[in-house]
Amino acid sequence: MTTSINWFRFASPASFFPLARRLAPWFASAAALLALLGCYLGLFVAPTDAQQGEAYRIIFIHVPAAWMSMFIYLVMAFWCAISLTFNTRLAAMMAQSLAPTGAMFTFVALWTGALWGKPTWGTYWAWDARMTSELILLFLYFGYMALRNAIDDPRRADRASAVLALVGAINIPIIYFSVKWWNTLHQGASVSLTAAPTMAKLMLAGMLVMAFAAWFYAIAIALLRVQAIILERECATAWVGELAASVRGAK
Amino acid sequence: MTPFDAVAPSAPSAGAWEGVAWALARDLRLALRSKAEIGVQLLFYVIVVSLFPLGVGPEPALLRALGPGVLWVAALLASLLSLPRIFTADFSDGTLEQIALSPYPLPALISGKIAAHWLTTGLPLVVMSPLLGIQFGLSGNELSILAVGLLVGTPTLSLLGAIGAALTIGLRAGGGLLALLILPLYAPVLIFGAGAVDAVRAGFSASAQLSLLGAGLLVAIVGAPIACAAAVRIALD
Amino acid sequence: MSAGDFLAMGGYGFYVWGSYIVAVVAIAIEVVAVRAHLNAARRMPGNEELR
Amino acid sequence: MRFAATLFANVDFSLGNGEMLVVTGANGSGKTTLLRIASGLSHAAHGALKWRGIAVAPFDAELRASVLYIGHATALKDEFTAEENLLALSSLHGAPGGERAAVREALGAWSLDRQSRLPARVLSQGQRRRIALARLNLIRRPLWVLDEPASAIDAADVAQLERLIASHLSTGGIAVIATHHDLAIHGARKRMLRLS
Repeated sequence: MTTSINWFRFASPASFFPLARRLAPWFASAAALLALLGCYLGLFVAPTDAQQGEAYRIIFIHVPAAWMSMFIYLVMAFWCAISLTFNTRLAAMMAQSLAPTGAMFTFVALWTGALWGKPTWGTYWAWDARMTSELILLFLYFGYMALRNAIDDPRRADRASAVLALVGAINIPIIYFSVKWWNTLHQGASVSLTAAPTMAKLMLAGMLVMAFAAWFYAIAIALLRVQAIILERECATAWVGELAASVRGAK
Repeated sequence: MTPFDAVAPSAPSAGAWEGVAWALARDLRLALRSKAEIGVQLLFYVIVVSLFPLGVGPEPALLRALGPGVLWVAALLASLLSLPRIFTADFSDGTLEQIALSPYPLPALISGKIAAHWLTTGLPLVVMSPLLGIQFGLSGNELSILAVGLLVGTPTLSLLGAIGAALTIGLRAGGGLLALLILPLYAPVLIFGAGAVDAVRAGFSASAQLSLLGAGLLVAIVGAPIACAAAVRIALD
Repeated sequence: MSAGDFLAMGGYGFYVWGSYIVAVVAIAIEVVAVRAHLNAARRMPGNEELR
Repeated sequence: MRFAATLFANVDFSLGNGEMLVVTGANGSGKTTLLRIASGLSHAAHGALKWRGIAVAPFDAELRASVLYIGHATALKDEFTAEENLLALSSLHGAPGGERAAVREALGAWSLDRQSRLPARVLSQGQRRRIALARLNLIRRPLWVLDEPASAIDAADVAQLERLIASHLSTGGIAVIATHHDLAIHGARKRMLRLS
């Protein structure tokens, strides 16, 4: 998400706000186009799978959502590390703006995983290693958001939630491998989501397109939400006034 | 003698062990002053464990299967219940500020506090668990692995839990928030702790699980005090 | 592939459409929520000009 | 800043050896926040804290070894006796010696001999304040940061406090004090800062 712009120049919320305002629509429309293309590929073009019939088409939602749920937490942890080391408010705001989207993708990944599990294993919840660690990831997201709004002082909220996100990020691999160990110990190597059907090139293409759609969507939503967060937290400062003046001038 | 000469020990980092010792001795003496509280923690553990047979029925085979998991989850909850005690009292009466402003390194002081917390809450669980294990029909060998697993696991619970306690100092959100923050981090300890007893029951050696618990403890010993120090400083800001 | 077959999804319609619809609904909810959040932020005191 | 509201701005002062800054201002004007920034507990939104000419971040090791901060809270544990509390606090700050003798002497100086064995929870607020101030006799530090030290103590103790601050300044110490009482410290280079 950190594109090539020299984000030090945009480190202050004041100068980043107009950039976020301009970029958000572009990412949103890119996301929409890619999603349409991805759905078309996934639902119409991709051939029926030999073993799972049509049920496997759920992977075009499930896998991108699972990827994004993990990726967004890591990007969040990255922004939290930046906000702690460079003490910049904007980095913390970026992390704050990503959390709800990450939680949404985690929920979607869990939901679609369950719906995919029913036809393949016969139960909605089979304590599969990846799904269980996805569930714990959802708790990590809720923990981050709950800590954030349990603290009134925005400064402390930024820094405390940053520490939590970093501790969480360090624990994600540990949780994943311990759940994987636990799962194989108890169930043996049962069919798990990783044994997805042999990926015809078309299926892979569909999934990658949907993944990019999800990524651009996450950026667009984060840029929108960060504008709201900046306004909420910076409304007392003078620059909002100047910005309005410039907007009036530009109109 | 101007005050400038009598500044505190010149190399504060050299005082790391004195810091641990100071905090450990002070917190233990504090805890022993209110012994009843330690008893309450232990009783909570016993009650939670004893409730399960009422829920799932006295059928021995079932209780044997559930035993390790129940004993470990109850240990998690008991540890979670006692975590706020590490920082909250010191935060409200102003001693936490003095601790943070001490020349001794804050992670060292916090390690001492966490060690005191473990000695007063974790260790009693370890001693009590074989007794409760008998209720669930665990064999001698399983009881010993349960106790050893708890001996290595409960310090990790105190260390990880202390991070959550430090992050939620002075917040009115209460225990629920602390549980939400910390229980996901407890998952690996629970998995390997209970897994060790299952491995022994199935006839395998539990050395793999126990060594992973040990590794987790070492990582937590190094990492948790640093994260706690950062969280305490953030809370005091 | 007639519309009927398409909806049936080889018998897995419930699961496939259950997944796609929930995903779309989740995204829609989030988009609406963020827009509302942004408009509320714009109406806060001090931000009137930005409405 | 407190809860993103600016309490005070462009406050700038520097103190040399033997100088004292008295901070006054209405409640809520940010006196405590300024003192917490000066003692290295809090962050200033803008600007910097310098100790011996070097900019220091909050909780800087050098600063921690040099500051004695007495805030509103008395930093006493209810379960400990007055003596145990002072012993703990002085050894926490690595005060040289820090044995019982120095503690008893400090308690004596604040006329708390009879209360030294009593748990802090049974003591009155005035007595607890005096125990908190007894740290001034025990812990040698170049920089004193005192938040309303003269509150809830009687005239005799205020005099004792003034004597302690005067001797601290005379030996080259520095003090930053927020107070409503006008402390009569003779011969010290006193600077005033009023927060509106």
